[in-house]
Amino acid sequence: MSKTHVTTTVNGDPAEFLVSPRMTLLDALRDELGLTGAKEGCGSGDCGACSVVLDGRLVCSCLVLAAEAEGCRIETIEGMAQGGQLHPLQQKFLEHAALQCGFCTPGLLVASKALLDVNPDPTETEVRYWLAGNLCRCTGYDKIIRAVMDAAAELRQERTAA
Amino acid sequence: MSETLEKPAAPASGLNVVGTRPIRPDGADKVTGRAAYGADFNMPGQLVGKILRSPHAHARIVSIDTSKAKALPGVKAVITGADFPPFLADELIEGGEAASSMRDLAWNVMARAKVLYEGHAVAAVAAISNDIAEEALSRIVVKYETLPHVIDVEAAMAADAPLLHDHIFTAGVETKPDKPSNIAQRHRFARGDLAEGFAAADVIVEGRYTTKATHQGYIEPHACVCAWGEDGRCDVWASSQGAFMVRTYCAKVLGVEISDIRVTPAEIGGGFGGKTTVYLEPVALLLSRTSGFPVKMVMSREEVFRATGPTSGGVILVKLGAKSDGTIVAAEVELKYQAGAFPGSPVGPGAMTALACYDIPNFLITGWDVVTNTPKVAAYRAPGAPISAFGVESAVDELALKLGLDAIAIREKNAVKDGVKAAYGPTYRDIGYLETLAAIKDSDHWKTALKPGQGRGLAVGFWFNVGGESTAAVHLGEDGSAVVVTGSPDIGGSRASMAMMAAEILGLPVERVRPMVADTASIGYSMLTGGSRTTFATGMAVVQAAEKVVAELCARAAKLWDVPVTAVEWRNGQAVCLDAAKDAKPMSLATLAAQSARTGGPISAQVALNAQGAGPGFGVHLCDVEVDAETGAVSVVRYTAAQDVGRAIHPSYVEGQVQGGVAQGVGWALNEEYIFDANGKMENAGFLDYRMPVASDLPMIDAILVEVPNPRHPFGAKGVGEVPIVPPLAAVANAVRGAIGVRMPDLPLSPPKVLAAMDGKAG
Amino acid sequence: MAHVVVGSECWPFTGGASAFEVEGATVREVIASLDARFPGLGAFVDRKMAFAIDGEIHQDAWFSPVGADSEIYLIPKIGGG
Amino acid sequence: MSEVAYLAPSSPEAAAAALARAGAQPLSGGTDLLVQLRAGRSRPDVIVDLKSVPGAIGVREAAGGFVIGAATSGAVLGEHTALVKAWPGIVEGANLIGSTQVQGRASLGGNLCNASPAADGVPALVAARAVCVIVGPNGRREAPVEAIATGPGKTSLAQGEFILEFRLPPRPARASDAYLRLIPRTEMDIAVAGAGVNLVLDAAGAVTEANVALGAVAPTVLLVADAGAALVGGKLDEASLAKMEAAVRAACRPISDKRGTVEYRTRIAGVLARRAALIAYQRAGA
Repeated sequence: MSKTHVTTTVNGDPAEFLVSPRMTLLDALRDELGLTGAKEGCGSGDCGACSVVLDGRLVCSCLVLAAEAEGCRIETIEGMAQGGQLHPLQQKFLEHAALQCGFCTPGLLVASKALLDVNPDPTETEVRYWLAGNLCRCTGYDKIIRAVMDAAAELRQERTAA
Repeated sequence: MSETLEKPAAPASGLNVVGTRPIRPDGADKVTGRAAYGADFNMPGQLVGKILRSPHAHARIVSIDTSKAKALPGVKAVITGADFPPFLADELIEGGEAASSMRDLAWNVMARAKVLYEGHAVAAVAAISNDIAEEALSRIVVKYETLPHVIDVEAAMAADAPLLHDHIFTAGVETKPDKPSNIAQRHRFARGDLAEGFAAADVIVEGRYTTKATHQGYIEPHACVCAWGEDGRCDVWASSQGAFMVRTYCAKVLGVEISDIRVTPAEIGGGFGGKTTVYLEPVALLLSRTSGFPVKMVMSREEVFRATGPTSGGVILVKLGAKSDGTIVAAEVELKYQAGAFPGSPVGPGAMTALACYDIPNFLITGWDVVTNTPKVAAYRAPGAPISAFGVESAVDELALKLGLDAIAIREKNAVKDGVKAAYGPTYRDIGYLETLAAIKDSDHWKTALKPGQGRGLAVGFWFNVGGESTAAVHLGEDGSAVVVTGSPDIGGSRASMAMMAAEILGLPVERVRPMVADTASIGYSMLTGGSRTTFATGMAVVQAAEKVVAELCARAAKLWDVPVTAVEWRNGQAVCLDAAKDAKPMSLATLAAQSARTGGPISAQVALNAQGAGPGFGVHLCDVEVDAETGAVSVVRYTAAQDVGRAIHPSYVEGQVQGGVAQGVGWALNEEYIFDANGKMENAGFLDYRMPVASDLPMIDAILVEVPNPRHPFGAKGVGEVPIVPPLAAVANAVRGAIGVRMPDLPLSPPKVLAAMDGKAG
Repeated sequence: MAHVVVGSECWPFTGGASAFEVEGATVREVIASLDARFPGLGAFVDRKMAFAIDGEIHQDAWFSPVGADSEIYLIPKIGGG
Repeated sequence: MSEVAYLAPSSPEAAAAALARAGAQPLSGGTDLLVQLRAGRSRPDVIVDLKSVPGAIGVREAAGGFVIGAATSGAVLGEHTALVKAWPGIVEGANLIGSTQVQGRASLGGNLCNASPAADGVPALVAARAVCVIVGPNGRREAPVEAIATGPGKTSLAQGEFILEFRLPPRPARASDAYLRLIPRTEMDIAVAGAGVNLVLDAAGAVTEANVALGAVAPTVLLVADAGAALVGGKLDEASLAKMEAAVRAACRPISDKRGTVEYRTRIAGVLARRAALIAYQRAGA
């Protein structure tokens, strides 16, 4: 099968790979680049476990062709912690016990970060609707929502402090 | 060995670790994407395995032609049921959900003469790529002779129903039937005189309630990588609730030695009971043996819905008789549960739990286990209990309305307590049901009035909780840190509780204890993680192993001080010399560990046990809903769940279990259901139309932890994971009854049904 | 003598009888007594049933002690999610 | 196995030429196409990504009206303040397609050409009387939005044709629109029924122009003239609303399926149209 050469930036570093035209970005990340933090829960864009940020937009990587990523900036869960330091969202997820099995967690973290990047002071309702595309079957969402609100508050403080 | 710890529960005071909320030891891996789940592992040279599934709900397999698939370049193996060892006689094996039928398991993994549900596996291929594997599947020619199918449980019980199996004769009836039937078994639990009881009743309510089949809905699809060595030694990497269960089942299905299979547990992305059996592993192993390469298999979400889980759809008939003061004097409950393609619905536990919260002198509970042309049901959180509780708790709500009693009063009046004989037999000990009712009565939620247009519902639930076989090892490092090894996959944070219990006994900070879940060759046998047994039973093994380590530490200190071991005591991580004559400074665990080589060698201990005496759990749930009068859309606006948890080892994860169970129950009540077309094909095999609750569907869920310690656990723990899914179905339905003034007996309470019910009332 | 109560699962062996007195100081001995009284019941109980001895459930536990006048309910083994 | 090719043409002509090839399938946001590819419901030989075609992405104002690139994602539409102010109904329709993640990709052009009767993005576009600019091998043509879908999964586009952009009419001072749909959950579902209402008012607040379009109650999105007419001249008094609701229900020709029954869809369409009309009226500054 004819393969396409794709050049991207993943978590700030250049990344190239060969893909077949039908291959999704999710499969390219997992199988070609070995970045297995993004998960496949459904393959139809209904669970959000494969969430990544593509050129600044939150997307389901299972609904993007790898070939479409040519020249794009891709951010995945693997790039969230910086220099051995967990991102405040990751830290709050741990403190609030906002995960049980943890399978949906990378997608929820990527989606939550995308929310706080555009809306640093979301209401509970705004958080719930923004995250409606990220299914979690373990937690009932309660602790996840609290963790995101708490992380948002901490990030606001950091900003004002800075 | 089998033992029951009779020591009293440790007092809440004097505990340094248990009851606190440390960060879970596996947390960093899970928030950074490093944690490796079933599909995140690869072996060099692995092939892609795929399964061909039946398009028919019920059909005879006339022939399977795999030649065109085998001829396709890149295809390394093609197998069918004929390639598996045959099962002439049935055989029961332990290891999973109590005893399972070997033959049924094997036939579910790969169909033999007949396909029994849409999605039933009929053949499998292994190829060098996903595309080639899919192409190969499309080249397998299966000739079917379709047969009439049956999905509705009552239709399947009818005398003229299409028969799934000709070897099933209804068990549990006085005389063995002479004709085969879809009714695999009848369960009965009875006490007193039913006729007398109803005769003495001032008020009688009767109802017929139904629930639909629902799926566990774990977000991680089943996945495994299997390698069959030329020497017959096999390696399995799989996501499951029990690596030893996978080992036993694979060995039996494939007819090999248990010790030839090593199963390494991957991180598991949710199970809820649905990963207490095998689907892919034996197939992947056989493909590996046939091809000579490792084989990786990952289910699609559609396959997960069509071929795994779900739990039963059921019919619940309830008749209750009570005195005018609310005392229930008679109860008759009949349960009809879909088992799916093979016997084994959870109607047994459904029947045993149905009246477990009530002290009723006269009752008869009958349960029917019925095979249907749907996927073989798998355990789902408190298997069977939510279904019977939906009927009984709706009926109790009706009774309360008739008698003008409030939802708590009628339950208090009939509540079971210590010394009362449970409807399923045993006499209760150390239960916290009344305390849990009191906690709700005392809650801000119960005391807050409803807004106009809202309805409030209350329901209660019960689960036995179980113990069982577990092995745990505790090893000290020479620097005084510790490793805790168990064979119990961590599906909800149990590594945290294991580390905490060990740290409590050893007197170490929890950060210095690293908990691991070992593969089947590296730790002794442990039953699967399920039935809310792990913190109780495996926790008991961890505690006893830690106590052995402490005993050894004291012995080493005694040697060093040259005193009898009886003169040494362990206090807060230090050996203390009781012999005043010796002016001996206490020795820390670290000091003793550092000297272990010179004092007798490494310090470590392993305990294998079969824990008995798990404490039963009770939950009381309170739910407020709003109903859109023009569309019938129901929204849950407030929810509070109280539960007796014995003692919460890590309160945050106990709350999480409660909140997660509530969310699953609310989904079951409002939107989740298997929808089949006229041909018995599932119409909504995906997360789009199988509607699990999303974040915006739910309010915060208040969890109230009631702690009535279980004296048979060193820290008083009771299982917590099952109970929370039992009350929500009825709690939501009772709330909708309150909001619209009409009883809705058929789940799910989807908008069209609710609107129709409101019309019925208006008209 | 321990007081044993069985449910419908065991009726095919007991011919419908559901309560009787049996000898035995351990679960294993009780199983033996049951089998002696109703041939086949022992193996069935051992495989399928749990022992609720004076209110405490014992599964696959041959050596759990049984008191002189313990009350034993045989209930289906319990699994869970 | 069939060889598949992926093309990302950079001019309308090149795109039309690529789409003219046998087995060519246009790709916009891809949120429907990738699901169909995976399920094997679509087996194209050539996937033609339209997002590189100039004009396919973005929102601009021309001749007093807005022009929306057909491949523009819902997220981009939602961030366009002027568009949201003038056409809140069109934007809320587009923003109801799937999750936040799907919003990052899904487009009105894809939503329309996927030709689902339940497409959330379409009713408000129809009620807006939006016009599609279609590019094909024989050049450009224009067509009203409601002329594109001819039935579930079917469109009137010829081989090689694709929608480049949508043109919206100029917006008078007191005018607005709204779109509502009903789903069993609060998010992530396909509409059981949907209604888009677009109103223009005079200085006194009386309706001078009204368009009502319905989703998921017929093989294609319906523009219900009688329903619109029922609202013209009045100020959404109960009588005109009741008349509009009746006209809506009379126009419904739904099916019963796993997502809803004929009776339920018909009834809900009326409820939604009434609610949407009231919202649009409010927004128009009545």
